[in-house]
Amino acid sequence: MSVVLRVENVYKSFGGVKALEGVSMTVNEGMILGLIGPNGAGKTTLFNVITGYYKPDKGRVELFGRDVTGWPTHKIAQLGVARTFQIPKPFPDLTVFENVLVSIKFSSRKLSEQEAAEEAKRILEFLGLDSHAHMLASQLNVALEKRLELARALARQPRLLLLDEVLAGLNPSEVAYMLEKIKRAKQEFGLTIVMIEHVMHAVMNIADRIVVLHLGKKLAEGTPEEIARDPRVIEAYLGDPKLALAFVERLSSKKR
Amino acid sequence: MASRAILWIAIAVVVIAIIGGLAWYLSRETAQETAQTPQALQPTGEKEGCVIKIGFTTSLTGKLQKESAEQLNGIKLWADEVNSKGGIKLPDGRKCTVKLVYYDDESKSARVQELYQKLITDDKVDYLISPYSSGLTAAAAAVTDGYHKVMIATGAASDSIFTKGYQYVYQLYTPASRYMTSAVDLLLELDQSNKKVALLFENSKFAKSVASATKAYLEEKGFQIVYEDYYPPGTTDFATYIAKISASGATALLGGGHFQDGFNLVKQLYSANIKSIKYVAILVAPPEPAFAELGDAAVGVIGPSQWEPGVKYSPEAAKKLGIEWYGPTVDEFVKAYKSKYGKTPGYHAAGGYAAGLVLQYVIEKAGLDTEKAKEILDNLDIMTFWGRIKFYKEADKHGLQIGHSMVLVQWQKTDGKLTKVIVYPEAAAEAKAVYPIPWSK
Amino acid sequence: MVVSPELIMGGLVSGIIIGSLYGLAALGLSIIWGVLKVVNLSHGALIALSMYLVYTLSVMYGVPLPVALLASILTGFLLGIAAYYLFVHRVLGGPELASLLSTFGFGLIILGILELAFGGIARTIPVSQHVIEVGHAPIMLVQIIGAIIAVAVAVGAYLLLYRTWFGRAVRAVVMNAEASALMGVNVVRVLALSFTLGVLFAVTAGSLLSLAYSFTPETGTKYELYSFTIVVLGGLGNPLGSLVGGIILGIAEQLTSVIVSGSWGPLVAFLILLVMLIVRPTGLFAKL
Amino acid sequence: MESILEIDNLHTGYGKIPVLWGVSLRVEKGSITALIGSNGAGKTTTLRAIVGVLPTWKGRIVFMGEDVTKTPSYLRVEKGIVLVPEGRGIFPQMTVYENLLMGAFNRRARSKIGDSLERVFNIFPRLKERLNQKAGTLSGGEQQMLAIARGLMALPKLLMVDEASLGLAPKLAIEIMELIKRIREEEGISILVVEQNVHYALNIADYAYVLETGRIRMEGPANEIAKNPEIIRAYLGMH
Amino acid sequence: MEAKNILRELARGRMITNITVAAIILALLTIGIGSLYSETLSYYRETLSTFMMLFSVVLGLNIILGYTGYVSFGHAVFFGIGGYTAMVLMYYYGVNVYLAMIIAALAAMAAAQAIGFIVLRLRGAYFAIATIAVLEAFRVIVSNVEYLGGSEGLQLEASYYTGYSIAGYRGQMSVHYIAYFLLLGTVTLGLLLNLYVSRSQFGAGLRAIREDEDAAEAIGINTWKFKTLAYVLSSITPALAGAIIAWKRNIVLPEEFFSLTLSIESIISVMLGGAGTVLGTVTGTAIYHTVKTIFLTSFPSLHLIIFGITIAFIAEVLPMGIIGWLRLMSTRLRFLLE
Repeated sequence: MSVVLRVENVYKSFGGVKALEGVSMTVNEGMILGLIGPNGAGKTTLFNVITGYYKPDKGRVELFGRDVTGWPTHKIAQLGVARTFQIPKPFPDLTVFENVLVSIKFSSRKLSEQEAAEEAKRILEFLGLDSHAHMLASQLNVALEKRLELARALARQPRLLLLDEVLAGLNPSEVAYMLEKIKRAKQEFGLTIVMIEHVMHAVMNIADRIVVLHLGKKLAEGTPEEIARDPRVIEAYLGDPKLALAFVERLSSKKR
Repeated sequence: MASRAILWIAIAVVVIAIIGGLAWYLSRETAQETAQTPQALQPTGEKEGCVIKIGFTTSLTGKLQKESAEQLNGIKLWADEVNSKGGIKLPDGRKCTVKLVYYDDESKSARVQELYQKLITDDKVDYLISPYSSGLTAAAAAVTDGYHKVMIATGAASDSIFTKGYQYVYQLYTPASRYMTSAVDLLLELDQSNKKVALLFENSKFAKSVASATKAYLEEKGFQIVYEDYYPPGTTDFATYIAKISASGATALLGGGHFQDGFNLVKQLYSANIKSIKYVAILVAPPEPAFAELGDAAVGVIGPSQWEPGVKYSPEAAKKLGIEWYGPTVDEFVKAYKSKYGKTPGYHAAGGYAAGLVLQYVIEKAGLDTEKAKEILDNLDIMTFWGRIKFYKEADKHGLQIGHSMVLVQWQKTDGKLTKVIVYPEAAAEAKAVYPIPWSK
Repeated sequence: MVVSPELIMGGLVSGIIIGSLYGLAALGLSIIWGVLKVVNLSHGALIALSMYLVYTLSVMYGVPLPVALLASILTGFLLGIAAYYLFVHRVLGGPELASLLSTFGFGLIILGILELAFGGIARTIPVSQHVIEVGHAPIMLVQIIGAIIAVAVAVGAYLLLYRTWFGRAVRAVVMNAEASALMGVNVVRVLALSFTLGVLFAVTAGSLLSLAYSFTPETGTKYELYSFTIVVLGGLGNPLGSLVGGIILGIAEQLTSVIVSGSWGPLVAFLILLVMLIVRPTGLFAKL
Repeated sequence: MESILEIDNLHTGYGKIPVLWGVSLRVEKGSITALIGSNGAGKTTTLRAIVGVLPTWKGRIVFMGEDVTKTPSYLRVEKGIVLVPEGRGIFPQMTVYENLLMGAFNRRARSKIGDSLERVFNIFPRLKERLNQKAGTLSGGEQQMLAIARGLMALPKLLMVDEASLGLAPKLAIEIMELIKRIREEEGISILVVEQNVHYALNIADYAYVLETGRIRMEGPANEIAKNPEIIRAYLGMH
Repeated sequence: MEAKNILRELARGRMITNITVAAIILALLTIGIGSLYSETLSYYRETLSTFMMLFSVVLGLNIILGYTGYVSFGHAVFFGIGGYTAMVLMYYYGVNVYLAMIIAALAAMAAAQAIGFIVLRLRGAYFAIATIAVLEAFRVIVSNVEYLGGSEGLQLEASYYTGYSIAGYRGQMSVHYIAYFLLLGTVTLGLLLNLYVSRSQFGAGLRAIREDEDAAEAIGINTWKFKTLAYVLSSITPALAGAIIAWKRNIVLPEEFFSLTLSIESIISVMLGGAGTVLGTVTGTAIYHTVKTIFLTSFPSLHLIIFGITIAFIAEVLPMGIIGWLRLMSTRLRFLLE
């Protein structure tokens, strides 16, 4: 299995506030990596370092075996990396259809106008957005906005997909819908996914491996089971080990 | 949201309606005025009634609005006088009234070209008068000359318009190259030893061209230019310029550009009280009556003027020169202007009237035949209330004014009252020039 | 011509005096830009308007000058409140273009009224022409008084912003409008008053400048363009920054005039602006 | 027991998108009430509606027996509803002292600044040492303390604290929680806390509401809620 | 909606735009040719020349302001650069106007590249102010450099025009006709450029930048390259118009060629119709030019006030412009009104 993403000993601070302090991790092809941690742990900062919005103060980022540290964002994107934003950033004055179409046009594929439109339609259908194709992106509600965010990322046919809290603010049925789509997308598009997520059961369910960040440092890494039982994680993340263990029990029993 | 938008639309409609109404109310006056012209056009001639159309643009808006308005007053006065006498008698015996066709050019050359085109091809005017200012006249000439339409340029002092090879454009104003030369001549007359001159002109088209001509003339006359600078248009503070003039040891200052900067320059110069400077001549500002607001600071300041109500041009003077006198005397013109507009005419107004007068002369001799008119203008040498009028006829500077000359005015205090008097040339002078300027004593 | 140290001295001093007035003119733009994030393109027109207010009252109606000045400033205050609700409130938080255009429209209305009422001829207010000479440069007494008032107003504005409840509320709104609302600040009122304050500074500057120089309706344009530079130089919303920025610009302009030629003066201003925008768009001094 | 705040069937949201679908809750006088729930459940929205920076679409907010549904937010603050916002919302370029003064912006609090400062320094002695420091240069924990202290300066009758433990190391978070508890004990102020960390919240609260997708799912005494396995469902959105 | 339907709608919208654009160009061409033979059309020829001068600047501005979202407040700088470059070539080297135009456009593009390098790193109001500063700086420089005529400007001799002729008109007389057709050519080029930008992948990238520069980077758009290219493209038609006008008017003056008024007029035109649409630029400029002419002639002394109210009104009530507003009203219109 080849390594898609390797982050080595990355440091990043903003005016004295240390957002990342020596974070390292490796993502293999075809896996879903969950990135969890309390708010302000540095998860989104890590995404921004990987995608080139921030240059790390120290350390390196490797994508598909190439050192991309300090590359501009668009070049990293062109390597086959797509991301969603925690606060969705659709192109508000473009329609849903146009949003996806723009993304297709700037993927590495060379498609004719007709093919691009067909492809856009396919992706909108895949995410159940076809009935909203002509709405302006600014008119969407949160749930649809998140789907559009995902649609635009998928439209790039990426090899690595970075999802930043795509489930936040969704109700349980919407969460279930999104999870389903993410799983199917992974299969259909042959994706490798890194996802930042707060909705614990989701990430526990879907991720192959989990990395826990806390105050800019990597606190733990392992399978969901391992993470759920790690007392440091429980302490940092949920507060009460007993309470956490109780739900881990439930979780395990439900899985079985 | 929508209801708010409707509210806004409603407010806007009301506001626009109010302003529209106001505009209509205010414009009524001018509308009536123009409405009078057709009445005056009633055929009074022997044979059949005819109308001669005189076209021009004027800057009702924009930066040239004020000067342009006076020029328009002058033209209107001329047209009214002509029409009240039943019109102009053509060589073929017809008597034709005059109709003024004019539009607002916003002080912009793009509009000028558009509108002169309209005047020629749409309104089919017979003769043209220029807009106010050299820049606009240059733009207009580029259109009119191609159509072989005679245009009398008034309010345009630039020399360069007349070096472009135009054949049908004639200048009434003394050109910029001679604008300040008489101020130099006067200085020579007053004090042979005053040779250190400072030049401080505005960095604008007109002032710059006056400056370069003046500079050449000064050098020719053996003056020493100890300081030379150009200030950006809109300058209000002259402290550092004055400091440098003071340090340069200049004994005379020539400069200026527009009213506002000339006004501020003199105001600050007076306050600075530079004893070494004995002679100050400023462009444009001094002939304006508003210059008197400077009070004591204005005393002794000299300025070139195209024309003043006090000029002494007369039929006798014409006779002395052996040329024809044409049109009203200076006093007649001033009186007529005063009775119509309630104020003394300045040179912009006089220039407007004179443009009409020249056209009247031409029409009387040549009727509506442009080529004949051109011939008459090329050989014209007359004197009017405006002064002598004679155009350069060779192709290299065709149409340039060579007969008319500037007068110099100086603000003087007589019996504690500030008055503007003509001090040069001697023939036209009302009083002797005060020298040196009072503050240097 | 030799540029003597004496002339340089004169340039420096007049630069400081004129610069203080530039700074005062910029202060209004700075406050509005800093607090409301609106570049007030009616700034120059407001400056011109106040000049004509002083003129109308003192010259046309013979009101004593100090009263005319105060009345002009008071009118500015009322106008500021009205202008906020008519031209600014609706475009706050929208695209820049909307606020640029609506304030520009407001400026045009003022200019139109001034053109209509007074025409293009320059007006002047007769005051004492007394000057003090520094390095040959004649510096008018009214300019010096103006500069002193400018410094006083800038310091006053500083104290207002840093030492009063209102000022703290303004700064709080700039830093975090929602948190300020949570402290019990009426945010809309603060915005409206800040705009009014900006207008107030503009008319104060205009009223003072009207005493030193003659003016036309277009006089404000130059101050507006210079104010952009000064605000970028001094930091948005920082009164002392505006003052210092104005003085820097004044000195640069006057020294250019002394050493090279006055006609290059404006270029220096725009080059300073461009360099600042690229090198340090936050200004030399901390913003509000 | 007397209630200081009563919310009845509150609906609100952002733009046209509803977030709360009829939330009703009560805060007893002198109690600590906790509002917990998963991310995006509408906890912060509820607090913002109570303090009035978000308009109420439907429903009623009664504070100390007075209907404040239509009262503008700055007047609600004056009546004593004070929110310590999520992310602290301190004024970074102001000094600690100025931040505290801003806390006492409302007219009722202004006259008692001297007393208030003394009380606040008593609870947060660390702030007194940093009085003239720019608030933006404080550490995360200190900023959170400052935010709460600033809230106290407003002389709240109801203090609402949104996500006080956010981004703090556990030790610090616990310290903050203890301070909140102490404020209730020493000042007798009614408190409504919103917490992502169930443990912290339930530990200090008397009574708790569990919010899920804009509706109250569950309520009860904090210790009972803590034991209820259903909370996991609500909090973690499990089915 | 089916993808096919979408494509059909798009195609229909493009056809409408194509037909409108073609009709406008044809109408202008007809009037131009007509004016060669009918004197009564001459006035319209001149009015339309003024209109096309503004329209050329608007078409350039729309690329950077409409599609890319950068409020260039001093766009007339390219009009000035074009005019002055052409004039220097004609005045000093006797270059004919056609070659001068091309060189002027190239010079403006080079200047745009250089200016863009400085100003395009700024956003929002800072960008707007910086572009004003650039414009003013150019004006000051030009009015102080003797080679460029300083404040007196440069003026061509009448003899310069002797070589030009069209349909029997020669020299000075031919200028206004030839200039009309040159302006028409510039406008056509501008419309084609705008159509290209609105339909190409490049234009899609610009729109993405306008909407959200970060998200645009994330989908692989080299935003710096794109916006620089947009700025360079936006300088072409203003520069060509500047060159033609310099030749037509035979004189260049600093304040007329580096004019803040022209910049602002073009912004208002773009805003009025709706930024970022081809039809919007046409509508906006046409309405602006007509309304202004009416205001000027009917309310000469009040036109500034009425204008101010109109501008503020647009900014507050119709910030998307007329076409933009129609597009917002329904998605169908969105495709039809490109």
